Amino acid sequence: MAQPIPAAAPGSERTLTMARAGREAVFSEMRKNPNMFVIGEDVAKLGGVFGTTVGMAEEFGASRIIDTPISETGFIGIATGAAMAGMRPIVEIAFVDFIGVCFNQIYNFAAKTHYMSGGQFKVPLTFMIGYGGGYNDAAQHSQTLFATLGHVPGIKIVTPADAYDAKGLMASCLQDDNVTVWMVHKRLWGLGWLGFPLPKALATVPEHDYTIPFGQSRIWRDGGDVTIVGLGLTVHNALQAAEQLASEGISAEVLDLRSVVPLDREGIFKSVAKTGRLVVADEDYMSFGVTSEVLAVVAERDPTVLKAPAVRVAYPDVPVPFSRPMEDFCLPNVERIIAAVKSTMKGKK
Amino acid sequence: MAQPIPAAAPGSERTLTMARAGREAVFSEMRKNPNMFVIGEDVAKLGGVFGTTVGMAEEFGASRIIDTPISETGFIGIATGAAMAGMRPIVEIAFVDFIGVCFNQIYNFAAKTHYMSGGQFKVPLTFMIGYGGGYNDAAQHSQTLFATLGHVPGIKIVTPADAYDAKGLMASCLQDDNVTVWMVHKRLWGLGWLGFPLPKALATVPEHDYTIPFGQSRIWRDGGDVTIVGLGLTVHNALQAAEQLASEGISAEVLDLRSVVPLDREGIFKSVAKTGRLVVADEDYMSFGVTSEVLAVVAERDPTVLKAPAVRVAYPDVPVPFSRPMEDFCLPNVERIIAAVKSTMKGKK
Amino acid sequence: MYEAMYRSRRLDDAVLAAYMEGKTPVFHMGKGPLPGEMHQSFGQEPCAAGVCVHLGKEDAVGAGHRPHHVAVARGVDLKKMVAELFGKKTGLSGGRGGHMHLYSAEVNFFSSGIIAEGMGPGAGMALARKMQGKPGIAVAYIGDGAANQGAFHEVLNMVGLWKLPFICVIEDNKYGVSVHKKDSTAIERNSDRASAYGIAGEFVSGNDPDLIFEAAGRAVQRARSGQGGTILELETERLHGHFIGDSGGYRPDAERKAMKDPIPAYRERLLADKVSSAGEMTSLEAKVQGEVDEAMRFGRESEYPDATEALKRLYA
Amino acid sequence: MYEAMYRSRRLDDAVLAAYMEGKTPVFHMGKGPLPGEMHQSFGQEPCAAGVCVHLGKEDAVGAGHRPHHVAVARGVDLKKMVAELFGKKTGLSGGRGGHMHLYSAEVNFFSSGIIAEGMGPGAGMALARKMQGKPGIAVAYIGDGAANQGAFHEVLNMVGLWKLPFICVIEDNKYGVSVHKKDSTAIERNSDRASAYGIAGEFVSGNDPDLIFEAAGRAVQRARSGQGGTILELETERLHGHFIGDSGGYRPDAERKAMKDPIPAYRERLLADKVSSAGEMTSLEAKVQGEVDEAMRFGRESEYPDATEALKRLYA
Ligand SMILES: Cc1ncc(C[n+]2csc(CCOP(=O)(O)OP(=O)(O)O)c2C)c(N)n1
Ligand SMILES: Cc1ncc(C[n+]2csc(CCOP(=O)(O)OP(=O)(O)O)c2C)c(N)n1
Ligand SMILES: [Mg+2]
Ligand SMILES: [Mg+2]
Repeated sequence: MAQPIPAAAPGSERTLTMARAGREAVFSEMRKNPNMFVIGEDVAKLGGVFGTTVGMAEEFGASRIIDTPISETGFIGIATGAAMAGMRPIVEIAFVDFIGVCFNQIYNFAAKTHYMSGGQFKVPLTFMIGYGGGYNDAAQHSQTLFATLGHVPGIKIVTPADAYDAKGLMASCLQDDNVTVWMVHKRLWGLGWLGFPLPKALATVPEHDYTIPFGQSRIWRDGGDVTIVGLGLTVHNALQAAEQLASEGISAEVLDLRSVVPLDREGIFKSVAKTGRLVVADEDYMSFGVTSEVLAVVAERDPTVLKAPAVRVAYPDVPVPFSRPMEDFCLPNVERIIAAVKSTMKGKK
Repeated sequence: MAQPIPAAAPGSERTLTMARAGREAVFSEMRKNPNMFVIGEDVAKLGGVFGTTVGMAEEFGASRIIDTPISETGFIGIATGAAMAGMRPIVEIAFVDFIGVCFNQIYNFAAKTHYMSGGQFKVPLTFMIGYGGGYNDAAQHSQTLFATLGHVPGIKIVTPADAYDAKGLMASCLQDDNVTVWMVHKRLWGLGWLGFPLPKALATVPEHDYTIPFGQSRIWRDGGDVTIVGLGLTVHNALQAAEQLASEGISAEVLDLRSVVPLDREGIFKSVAKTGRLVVADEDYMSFGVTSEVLAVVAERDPTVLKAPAVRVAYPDVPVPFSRPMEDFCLPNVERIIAAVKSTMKGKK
Repeated sequence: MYEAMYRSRRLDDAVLAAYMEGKTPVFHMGKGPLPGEMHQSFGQEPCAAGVCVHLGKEDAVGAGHRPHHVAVARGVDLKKMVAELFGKKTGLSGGRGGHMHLYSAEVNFFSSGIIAEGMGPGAGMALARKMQGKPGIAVAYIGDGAANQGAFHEVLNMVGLWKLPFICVIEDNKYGVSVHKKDSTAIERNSDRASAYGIAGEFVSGNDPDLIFEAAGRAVQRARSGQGGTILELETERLHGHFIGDSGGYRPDAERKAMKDPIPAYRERLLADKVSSAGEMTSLEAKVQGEVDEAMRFGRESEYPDATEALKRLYA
Repeated sequence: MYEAMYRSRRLDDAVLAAYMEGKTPVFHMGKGPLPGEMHQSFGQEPCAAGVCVHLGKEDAVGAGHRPHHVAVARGVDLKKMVAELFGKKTGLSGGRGGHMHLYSAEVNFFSSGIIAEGMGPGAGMALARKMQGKPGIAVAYIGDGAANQGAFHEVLNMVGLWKLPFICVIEDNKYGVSVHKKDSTAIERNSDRASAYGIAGEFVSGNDPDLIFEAAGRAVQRARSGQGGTILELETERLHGHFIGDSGGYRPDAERKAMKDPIPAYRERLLADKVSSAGEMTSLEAKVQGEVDEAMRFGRESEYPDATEALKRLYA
């Protein structure tokens, strides 16, 4: 169920980027757990292509922050075996686009080993993965692929929309005894090379450790006319859309899934049952995607709660074009969300 | 739109298994097109683990029926390059479960090259892939993964439910200038090692060549109370269920998707708009799957056509267990479909 | 070693018989008490026995789609293993795994059905021991066909780079299903590929348990003493088809006729060399046969799991 | 060769300048007229020029994520290429591809951004020529880091097995982003890995255009004469960061100071050896500079594609 965020102890907060907040959780868990280590390309000397591991090699040494060859199948397999033998690997795959070279090792072995072994072996392994476009990185470095990972069983997948969730969800992943995937949109992260992050992605983050339960969506904004479901960057698109819609007298509720797997089906349905209208915004491809599943949840629980057809604002089923006008046309932006909401309001008033 | 099957010229028909019918299309296209060749594991000397290429090495020789090392990424990449250079490769991957070792070469390169090159390069490449469980082959040899392939853009995917469609859809794939995937359920195929195929999977098949358009569903049975959507083996489960339901006075329409991509959205909606009830049976995992997309189609077009919540009879989101009682429990069988239909009929009578 | 070889063989004999039950007249892999694909180890027993005899409790072993002989030589509980083949609740994984997915945490053993997929996890278990400062090495079994899969290359490069205590055993039975090694592999000896990874490579011809034992001893010694990894390529023989149901019709008759069964040959040698007497041998064999019979009975008679168990144990 | 090297260099200079427009004060890869990741070829020009000069129209070339020097040496239309970098409708792919995905069917050229992903397609183009009985060979460019990706192993085994007319050029600039080759690769020379595939392996040190030209000539000759494939490993230098924005702070100062720019050096040699006069040289450079300026202007001034074009050309 969707829950408000608990307030942090006064005085123990700072405003952080998602990158720093997520890193803070990794530092904290690494300090607590000597069996935890980071493995991936460019994580040691460079500190991660996205800065996820800056400062870690210095503190934890090359034995726990391991630069690898460009051999994803190999080092994911190695990380999985290490996890089966008592370690707690954190595997960085900079771009989700790359999972195609190592997908077997993820879904056929790592994700299934606990089940196939009847619980004899645990695989406490966390992936840190970046995704998303909107900065002209073209067809092989801009994908989202939530559903590609979410469709195969045995993996828990989260994606934070702000720094508070970045830290809490990272801690939840690192403390979990299963294969978990912490995915973050490159444009939210606060990378050195994508300008300033969205202001709303920054958040006041408590210094103390805390976790956020899997499968618990977050209501960023209450509303009565329509539910806009988003995750990651689309939460911020939805919030902007909601503000503009408010000025036109339309009250939109913004629900952030936070977890792709497990999915907060109750939370989605409860909100839609309340508002009677549904728009889902997602940067992943449309078909067989996150938007499909969210609509299906309503259709199989009670389609009569819908006062109007639900609308999907997803990435169309085409590769990501390089050229700016073409990519901008495909992205699930504020304008498309507003238009979608208005289409659900037709007839009303 | 869903269409009835055109009758074949009288006298030109035989009753064939899907294996023989599909093979017949391959032979015919191979004879017409010297640039067409088959590449994969065990396709030459063995004639395919599933007998897909029996007799071809003898007729076309080792230069056009090529046994490969167990190097899927390698030979799919090679087939793709050959296609870009004017050849028309047919690539066999016996079990869809294996795509994890070569998925990048499929979705990041083969499927996107026509688009990324602005149409300069064509990739006329057809995959022949087997899928499905129900014979205790466990977690790594029983998957269906329609949605894994269907979620990424640039690939057309079909799956026949009988011998007539097996030949026609194979011909359509082989004549298409894009990456196409011909997927067949192992238990329908008529393999040497899975007993007799279902009688309904056999069909009278014309000797002459014919194609079946992509994205055109097939109505196997007309009905007025409920639409049961299936594909591949679940079409036959649905037909059995429909018969039993008929004896109880429930009239079920059975719609065979035939294409996963492109999906016959009009056909699905038209049938559901007529019957007012929807059950979707699919052996692929439930979440972010085929059942999700089919329900979404109705929810986004007009949820008010649904007189009852739609029901998904999918494979649950767990790996395929080896043990028979456990696997049988998970499969989308006749009993589950009947129960699902009845739940949609509640209240009515 | 003979005991492990003999145990595996008698197990495969018993499994073959049980497998055929209910699958005739029309062969249907999904029927009978032992359904599913079944890749047996007839002829490859020396590769398992000669290597695993060097291993201790702290070591780890990964096998592939043809795991029986390796599991037996590793000392996986025979009753639980057979129960798993039958899909029973008393099986290693309570019936969730099956023949290609045998896991035994007790003895750090696993197997998996995707080609070369066990290479990384095996090497990862070796890395874990290194990181934890614990003794122990890891061995991963693959076939000659698997040596052309990308995972082989990626993992062995890291084994060489990080000097992992890891042995890649390649069981060279000359075939990957129907494809002969000369039609799949550009060079004669996969052990020569070791030079691409800065690790040791050894080839043992003849499917000879004693020669395998010696070469494996050297490889294990290298791993334990920090000298790093080895590709241990073992010439062996697949006496049956790829799986039960494959007649192997693609193999030349001459080649088939020339196939030698390593077990009777080794038995004779042990007798000839007076390593053990005919009496000892027969009683050993009787004991092993008894264990196998007992395991088969246990597997058969155990209960099936509750169907709803299918939905449990997805997550820890 | 000098012309191709110089053209690539002046192109990269112009692209670098245009790339920085609109990206300051806070660097944002997505801003400015030339957005996206930008991997340039400063220092690696000899690897492209020395090889491609041997190729004819019937041959095929595949490059990776760092494709500019290869595309230029291969003779990809400069105006269309620059227009593609700007994402314009006059670009090679009408703006759909971008810097990492340069395709030119005219000259059988492609590039792609996933490591080692071009190996198979390159070898496949070689196979197609063989099957069609047409002349022509294929060359695929990868980096030193890419040689540890599984595709490298799988493809080269088939190149050896099927004797494909294929050359794998490895540009050894010693780094994969921030990871030095000694931290990624178990052995010193990737060309030595050729022995694992039964193909030829040659290493050329010094980033010297003339030595590269000679070695490439031998490799091309082997491919054309049916002797099969070659791993051609070329020592080279990445004079800038991995992509624009990477300061390369992970590289030791000494190493950076020792970096030599191959272009001025080669220019001097040509003058010293009287291959061409200072006059010829300057007019050649002026001509090339003119072409580059013209191409940049063309790219800049061309129109953007209609946004709705994004939904077209998914299928043929
Ligand atoms: C990635 C992948 N591709 C194909 C298969 C199908 N397959 C199972 S066993 C096998 C042959 C393996 O040959 P080899 O490695 O020599 O082992 P052997 O069967 O001879 O013991 C193949 C192709 C698979 N399981 N995984
Ligand atoms: C499969 C895959 N993994 C990781 C990356 C990210 N990546 C892009 S370039 C690069 C380094 C490549 O190094 P090298 O092959 O030596 O080429 P260089 O950049 O030195 O020219 C990496 C890791 C990728 N594109 N694809
Ligand atoms: Mg073999
Ligand atoms: Mg490099």
